[in-house]
Amino acid sequence: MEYKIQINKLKLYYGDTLALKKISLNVVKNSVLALIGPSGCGKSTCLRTINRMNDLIDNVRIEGEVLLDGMNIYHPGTDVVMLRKRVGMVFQRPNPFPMSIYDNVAYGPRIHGLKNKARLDEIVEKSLTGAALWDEVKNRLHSSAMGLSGGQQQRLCIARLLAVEPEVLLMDEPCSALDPISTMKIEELITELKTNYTIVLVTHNMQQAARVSDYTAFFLNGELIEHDETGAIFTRPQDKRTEDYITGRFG
Amino acid sequence: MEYKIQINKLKLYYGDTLALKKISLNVVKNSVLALIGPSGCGKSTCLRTINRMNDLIDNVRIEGEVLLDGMNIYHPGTDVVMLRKRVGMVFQRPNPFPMSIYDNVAYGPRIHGLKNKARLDEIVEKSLTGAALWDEVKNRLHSSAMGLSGGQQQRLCIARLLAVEPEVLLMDEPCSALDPISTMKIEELITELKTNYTIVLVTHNMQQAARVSDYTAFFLNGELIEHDETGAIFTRPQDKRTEDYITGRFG
Amino acid sequence: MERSVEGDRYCAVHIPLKGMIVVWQRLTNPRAIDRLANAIMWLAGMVILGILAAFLAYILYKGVPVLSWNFITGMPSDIRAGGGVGPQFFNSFYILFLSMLFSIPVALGAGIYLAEYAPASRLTDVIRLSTESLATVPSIVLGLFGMIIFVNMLGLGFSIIGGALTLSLLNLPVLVRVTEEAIRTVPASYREASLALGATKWQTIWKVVLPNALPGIITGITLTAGRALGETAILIFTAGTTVSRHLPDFDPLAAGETLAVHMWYVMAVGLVPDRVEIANGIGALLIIAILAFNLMFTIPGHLLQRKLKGK
Amino acid sequence: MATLVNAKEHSLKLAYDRYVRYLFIASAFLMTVIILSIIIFVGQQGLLTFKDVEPGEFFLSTKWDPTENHYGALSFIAGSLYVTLLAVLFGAPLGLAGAIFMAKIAPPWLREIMRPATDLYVAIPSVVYGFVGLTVLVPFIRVQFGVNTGFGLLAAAVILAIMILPTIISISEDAIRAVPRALEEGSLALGATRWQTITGVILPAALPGILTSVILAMARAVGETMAVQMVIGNTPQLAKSLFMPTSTLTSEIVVEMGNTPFGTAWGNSLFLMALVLLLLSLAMILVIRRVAAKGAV
Amino acid sequence: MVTRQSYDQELEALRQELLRMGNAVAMAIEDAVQSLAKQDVNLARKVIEGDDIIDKMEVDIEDKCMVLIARQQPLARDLRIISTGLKITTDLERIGDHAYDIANVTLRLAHQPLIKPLVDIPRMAGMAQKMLHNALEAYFKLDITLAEQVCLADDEVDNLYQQIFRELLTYMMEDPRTISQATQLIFVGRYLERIADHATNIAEWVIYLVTGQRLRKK
Amino acid sequence: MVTRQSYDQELEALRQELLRMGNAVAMAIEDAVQSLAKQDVNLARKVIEGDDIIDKMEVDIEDKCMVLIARQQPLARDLRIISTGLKITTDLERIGDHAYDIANVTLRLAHQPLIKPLVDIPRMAGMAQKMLHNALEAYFKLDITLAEQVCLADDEVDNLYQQIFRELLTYMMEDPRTISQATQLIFVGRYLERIADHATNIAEWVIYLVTGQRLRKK
Amino acid sequence: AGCGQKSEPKTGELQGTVTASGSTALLPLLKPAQEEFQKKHPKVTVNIAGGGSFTGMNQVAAGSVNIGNSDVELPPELKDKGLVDHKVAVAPFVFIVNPDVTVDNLTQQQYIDIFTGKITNWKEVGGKDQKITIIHRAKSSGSRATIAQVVLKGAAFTDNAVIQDSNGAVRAAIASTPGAIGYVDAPYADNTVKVLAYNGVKYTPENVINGTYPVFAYEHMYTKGEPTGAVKAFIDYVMSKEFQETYVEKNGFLPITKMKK
Ligand SMILES: Nc1ncnc2c1ncn2[C@@H]1O[C@H](COP(=O)(O)OP(=O)(O)OP(=O)(O)O)[C@@H](O)[C@H]1O
Ligand SMILES: Nc1ncnc2c1ncn2[C@@H]1O[C@H](COP(=O)(O)OP(=O)(O)OP(=O)(O)O)[C@@H](O)[C@H]1O
Ligand SMILES: [Mg+2]
Ligand SMILES: [Mg+2]
Ligand SMILES: O=P([O-])([O-])[O-]
Repeated sequence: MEYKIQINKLKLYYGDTLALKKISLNVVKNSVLALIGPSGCGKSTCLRTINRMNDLIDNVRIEGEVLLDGMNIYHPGTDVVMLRKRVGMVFQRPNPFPMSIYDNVAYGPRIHGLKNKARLDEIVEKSLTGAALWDEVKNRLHSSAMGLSGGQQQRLCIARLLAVEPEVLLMDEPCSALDPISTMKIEELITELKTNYTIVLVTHNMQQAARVSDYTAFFLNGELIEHDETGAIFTRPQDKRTEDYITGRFG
Repeated sequence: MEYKIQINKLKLYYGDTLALKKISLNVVKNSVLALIGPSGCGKSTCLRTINRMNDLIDNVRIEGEVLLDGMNIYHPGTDVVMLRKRVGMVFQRPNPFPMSIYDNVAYGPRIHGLKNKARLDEIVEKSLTGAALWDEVKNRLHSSAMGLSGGQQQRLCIARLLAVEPEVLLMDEPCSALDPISTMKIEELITELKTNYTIVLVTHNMQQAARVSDYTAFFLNGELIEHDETGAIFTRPQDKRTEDYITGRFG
Repeated sequence: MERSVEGDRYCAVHIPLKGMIVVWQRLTNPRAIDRLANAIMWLAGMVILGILAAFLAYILYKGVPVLSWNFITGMPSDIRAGGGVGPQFFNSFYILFLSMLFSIPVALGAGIYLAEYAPASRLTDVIRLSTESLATVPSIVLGLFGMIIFVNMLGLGFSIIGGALTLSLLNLPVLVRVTEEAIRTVPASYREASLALGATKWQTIWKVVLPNALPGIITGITLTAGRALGETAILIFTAGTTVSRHLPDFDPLAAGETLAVHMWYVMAVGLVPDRVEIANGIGALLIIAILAFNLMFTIPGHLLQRKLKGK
Repeated sequence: MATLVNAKEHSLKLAYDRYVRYLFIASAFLMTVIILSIIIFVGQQGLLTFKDVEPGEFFLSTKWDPTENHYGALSFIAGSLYVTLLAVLFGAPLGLAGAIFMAKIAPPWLREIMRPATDLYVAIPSVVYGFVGLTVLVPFIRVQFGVNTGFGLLAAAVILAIMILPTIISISEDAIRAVPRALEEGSLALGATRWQTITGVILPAALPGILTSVILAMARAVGETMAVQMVIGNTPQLAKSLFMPTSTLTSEIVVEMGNTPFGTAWGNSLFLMALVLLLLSLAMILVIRRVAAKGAV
Repeated sequence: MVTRQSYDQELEALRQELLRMGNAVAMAIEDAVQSLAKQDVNLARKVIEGDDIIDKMEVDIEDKCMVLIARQQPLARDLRIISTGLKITTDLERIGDHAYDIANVTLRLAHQPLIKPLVDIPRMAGMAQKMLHNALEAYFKLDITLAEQVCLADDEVDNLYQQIFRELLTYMMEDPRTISQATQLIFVGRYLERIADHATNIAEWVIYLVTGQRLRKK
Repeated sequence: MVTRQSYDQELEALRQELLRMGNAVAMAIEDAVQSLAKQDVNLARKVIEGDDIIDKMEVDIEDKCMVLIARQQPLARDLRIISTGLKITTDLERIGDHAYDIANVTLRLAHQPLIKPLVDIPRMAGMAQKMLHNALEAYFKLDITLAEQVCLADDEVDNLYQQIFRELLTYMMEDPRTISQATQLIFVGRYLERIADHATNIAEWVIYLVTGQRLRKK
Repeated sequence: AGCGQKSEPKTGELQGTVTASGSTALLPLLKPAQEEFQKKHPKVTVNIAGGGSFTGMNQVAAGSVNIGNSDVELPPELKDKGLVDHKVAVAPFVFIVNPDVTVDNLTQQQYIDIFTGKITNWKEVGGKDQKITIIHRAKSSGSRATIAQVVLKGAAFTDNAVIQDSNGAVRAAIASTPGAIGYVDAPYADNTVKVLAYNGVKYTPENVINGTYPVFAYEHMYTKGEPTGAVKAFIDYVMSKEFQETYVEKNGFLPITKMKK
């Protein structure tokens, strides 16, 4: 089993408060890892350490290391912009840019310097297809992305990500703002994407974690309590706290 | 079986579009009725006809009748303010007023003219107890309600409602903004409340409907497709569309 | 007998009392209060519209008859009646344009800094406090400052440029605030999305944040411009009360009397026989110009917004 | 991995990103430079007054007679304060009512009219306000209240009240609108009337914004020059009634500045008044920050 | 501590109902074996009639499990409680059936003297009953040790069954008149052996319920 | 049309696995009865060894059901697919056990001549197999009519069993040497009768699966 | 100015820029002068700004303008800055009242009593029973200084008066306020107000020149050192007979040329 991401003894402080307490966690290449845990346990924080989105917040201090393909992304010389290109992120609420569908998807390639129209067209089609959206939007590529439904918007955001050819997809509760039908579509999509990408998924929805992930990690108060194959976690968790959490009882 | 609410051949137009298509639906006294259906099917609209919250929207036109204890609430002489006192409403996001916990609960009795401090104290305690919140807040009744957690805020909103002694509680996705733990508490609360109140609950969460309701009504495109006991709806729905919806397949 | 006196007294006291109670009950009945308050709010709304309408009607009624092509484009005369306000009209917009030219880039820069970069530090606090303070500096104080610095010390004299620079001081804080607010209303999610795609911060600002903030910024600029167009106190001390002999004169060192200043001038100092008409005409001209200005900028702003947000 | 990315372009991009930020910092810092130079400049000139004038006299005496070396500015300071407070007293209720009306009561089409209308208020030049005040309001007051001149506090306050309306209306309206609709529905759903909802829930929730609008309006009022100058009478005396002509800091400065020798005690005292004005405004800023900070909690 | 009060209550109710069914079944065995030993036709009839109740209990429990799954999205132990509920109820129902079968044997042998006083069969019955009882107690107390004991006890029962079988075969060969009766008694042995098997199944389910681990069968 | 593609695939996979198990079990019966009729020890051994595979299949299916419940929050028909899966697998496993038992009888009778050529037992086996086959087909095609036929066929098998039982009893009484063998054959009959019962159970579950209605037992 | 500078200057043709600032009282005089002067000299640009007498004097002393206009004499602080005084016109002042005032003439003493606040009702000076409202200029005003000097003889104005910042405003305020009295530069007295006689002498230019009407002041233009070039030409033009006798007089000021020293 090849690890795409290795988190080693990661500590993260917001100011003086320790939000991640010596987390060690590996993510197998081309698998889906779900992070679950109660609100405020550090799931999003942990996720955002992987593409250094935490850099945007003042007062964050990090100890330990996060390896991407064996290289520590917190090494001082790391090119964060390049890192973020490799490790893409999907957010809780769909956040397409208020431009056309096409421009949304072309945004990434363009900022990375691609100007060739034909290449762009190709990438846009490929990415939209990869995000299972092409058929729905191919006839209105140049109308505004804001006119799409929530679920379509979220898939557009995924397409936008695919367009920059990332290796890892981080998803922070990508379905929490969506209706059940759209949620299902995104879940299906995640299942398909994992053949080519390594995916880390934060979710509040236990069944979602159960449905789409290969591995599940349970966080509590900034600690990693349990990390195992998903089937095992959900039918026979080892830790009482995991059991209590996933069965909705809470100590 | 006594019906608290009877909706007869209700049609509701937003401008020219028909949002509720001849709905007929009865709500048994002291039971929980769940309204389920895909986004935009008219659940909220239907719910809001019961306390005439739709009055706030321009351009709404209504045909048919809604009977509360046998009296048509759309009769021209209806006292809407009094109706809303009898038919309380809990919203999707907790919306406590930005005042102290005490004042939140006392707000209703006060606007209805109660000034006696002792009586108010009593009502506040009773309502908070009824909303399963008393123990958590009794020592900080006079601190701001905004300092409570989401789940506590939602229970506060329920307490605020109980303080005006309604007969019917309308709840529009009361847990959709809450984490699973808080959701569970609210669900428990609903189960307790139904001994004294008639509850109509809109939810996107099939399992929630399954868990807390006695009856379930499935809406689709403004139509009432199926209405039955909850157990029956979720294990053996009669209509293909209901089955497709609750099993997450959708035509 | 006694009883009837008592009765009278009873009536005398209690009937009005009863009436008062009824009135009081009416007044304490929430629904009655609701209706009453509703009426009062309507009244307030109408009063507000009424005052504005009165002002506009007054100004336009008096001023519009004065307006003519000749008035709007003609050279002013201090001697004979029938002079125009052409140079003043030109100066008004030229000064406005220059002041915007100076203040908008700085305001954008500062606004972007405050909204996008500003770390939670002392320095940021100081800058923000400075901006807010600058916004409340009375214009007369700015006028004094501008006169001493630009007119005297920099030796620009009473000139278009002196006026424009001083006016910039007036506009700057407002524009900074407007820009910052407009930028802040751009959802953080857009920024995160862009950064997460590997865009640099500047790319994010330039490609995503600014285009989205643009309608807000344009609205803010329009409002600021409207206010600047009517500004008097500052310009009397900095742009002077005469105009260039040429029309249009783009020399920034030319004398820069504006419409508003000219209005003040003819009312307070001028001896020209048709001074009242000129003042009235200027009033109307200013109002019409500002209205046109608003239309010119808000409509494209709306269109832009619609284009961004999708139909 | 780097099929999309050209290394040279990429590093250029990163450099660009770094340098453009200094430009922004410089712009932002310019604000501080400007306000500091204004304060230093006005302050330095103003404080020179105390070479010739006792601070006590300047702040506590109402005798303003520079030719006789009396530099009591109390009546101007008081005038500024009176006028401002009165303007708020008149303008705030009306503006607030207007804001409530616009935000919660007016039908949509009327709201669409009222928004640009309030913006137009700002666009009317203050000379025009003064002019209308002079030709309409002053005679009106004189006739209606049977007073001598009609110039004075009341006239100035009324004109200012009108001038601050847009500030109060637009900011209060924003604040009221910003109150989540959910709160309103929450109240209505308890059986409250609309008015009970407005007073019981919406206004308290919007209070920080409303206070901010009032204070901003005060800042605008205290700094307003031309319009006030035209109707207040500019008499250096402490107003004892609404109808007494009096003087404010701004009107005194604008009336006297041009004809006053720069660098003399007289000239300096005008700068000192400007400084006082500046400090008053700054004080209001600090108050607004307080209010806003409270609202944020 | 958050509790999912009503959910917990329902789960507990499910367990209780299962235990009630277990008790009913245990009682049925007891009665069936008693009726056989004492040739008590009435008791046998009671067992036969009681079987309907047990069958109904099974259906009810299954329904309850289905509704619980539909309503509560059970996971981990909750899920195991419900799924073992579904499984154990099958075993109990089968045990009930065997009691019914034994009671039928009683009826068939009602009017003939027993070829010999029943000794081993009641002993075997006692063992099977004990196993069932222990399995139910293990279920009640979630006691794995007890459950493991049940699994071990199964071998003893099997041995006893072999012994009984051989003995009865001997009887038959010695005296063909006993064939009919002995065949019935062999069946009874066989039923008891099956009962013990089912008790073992239940015990295995208890182990799964507690540990999440399935025992390899056999 | 939204599909829950992977979910549907998993459900289908579950059904397929169940059918595979069903086929394995049917094959086991076939082989067991064949081995008995032909006294084919090797075939019997194959059946006995095969039982482990069937048992493992049961565990796998049960696990799969558990994981499906945990992952997919099944409702309505999906839920019924999974829960009937859990139930049917038990029945299949029991049928497999009975095939195993029959194969054991083959081994026991391997070295003695049969008291008579087996006729009724293969016939009964054929009927039971047919029932199982039909039940599985009903499950595959969700065909209630077929399932109902299965339920009706059970009585025939019961009658045949009674007949075989009486016949063998007669043999035994006539010739005590046959006792040992006849007893074994009676057991085989009994096993086949149970197999038919289980097939009936499966058919009942199919009806439940399709209609959501439980048939009253017996 | 732009185009003027570009064209090749003809020899001898005057060119350059003249800037002047200061007294607003001089504006109505100098703006016509600018208008006419620029017509004569197409290459000269004249900028004239108000700002007040002291603004003008300060600025000319500092060198930021060529000419400082003032209606008062140099203050002591500026005496040693080398400023050259050009008296360019005589500004007569008139007392004006609201047209409803029935009085036509007041004596100097009556003016003194009114403006120092001793007399507060028109009936005390023969008018109807009506309160007197004083509307005049600010303390720094040159006009006010002139009145204080010429009429009040050093007595202090009462503070109980309405102050306006310009002649036009004073006139407008008096015109609309019953019982109001004040003073303005003579040119501002139009038919919206009534002009009072001074000690029985009506204001006419002749009465000023012949010395019977003493309420007047000189208007000054200061230059830093002797003026040269365009500045000199402009001042010369203002002082010229042509300008003085047409525009100065027409505008209601008195030509400096007519005054006897
Ligand atoms: N910017 C921040 N500054 C300070 N503390 C923070 C910040 N962001 C998060 N935290 C704290 O760190 C902890 C972990 O937060 P995080 O957002 O990672 O939780 P989470 O598990 O994603 O919760 P949720 O499910 O609500 O999204 C929380 O206690 C939170 O309050
Ligand atoms: N104020 C309104 N004006 C016009 N149409 C409206 C309005 N509110 C709702 N609708 C329309 O009426 C239909 C029903 O809306 P409703 O809000 O009742 O749906 P819902 O079932 O509650 O959906 P959701 O689950 O998203 O809350 C939708 O098509 C919606 O677009
Ligand atoms: Mg999070
Ligand atoms: Mg809704
Ligand atoms: O959207 P959920 O309520 O299922 O988390």
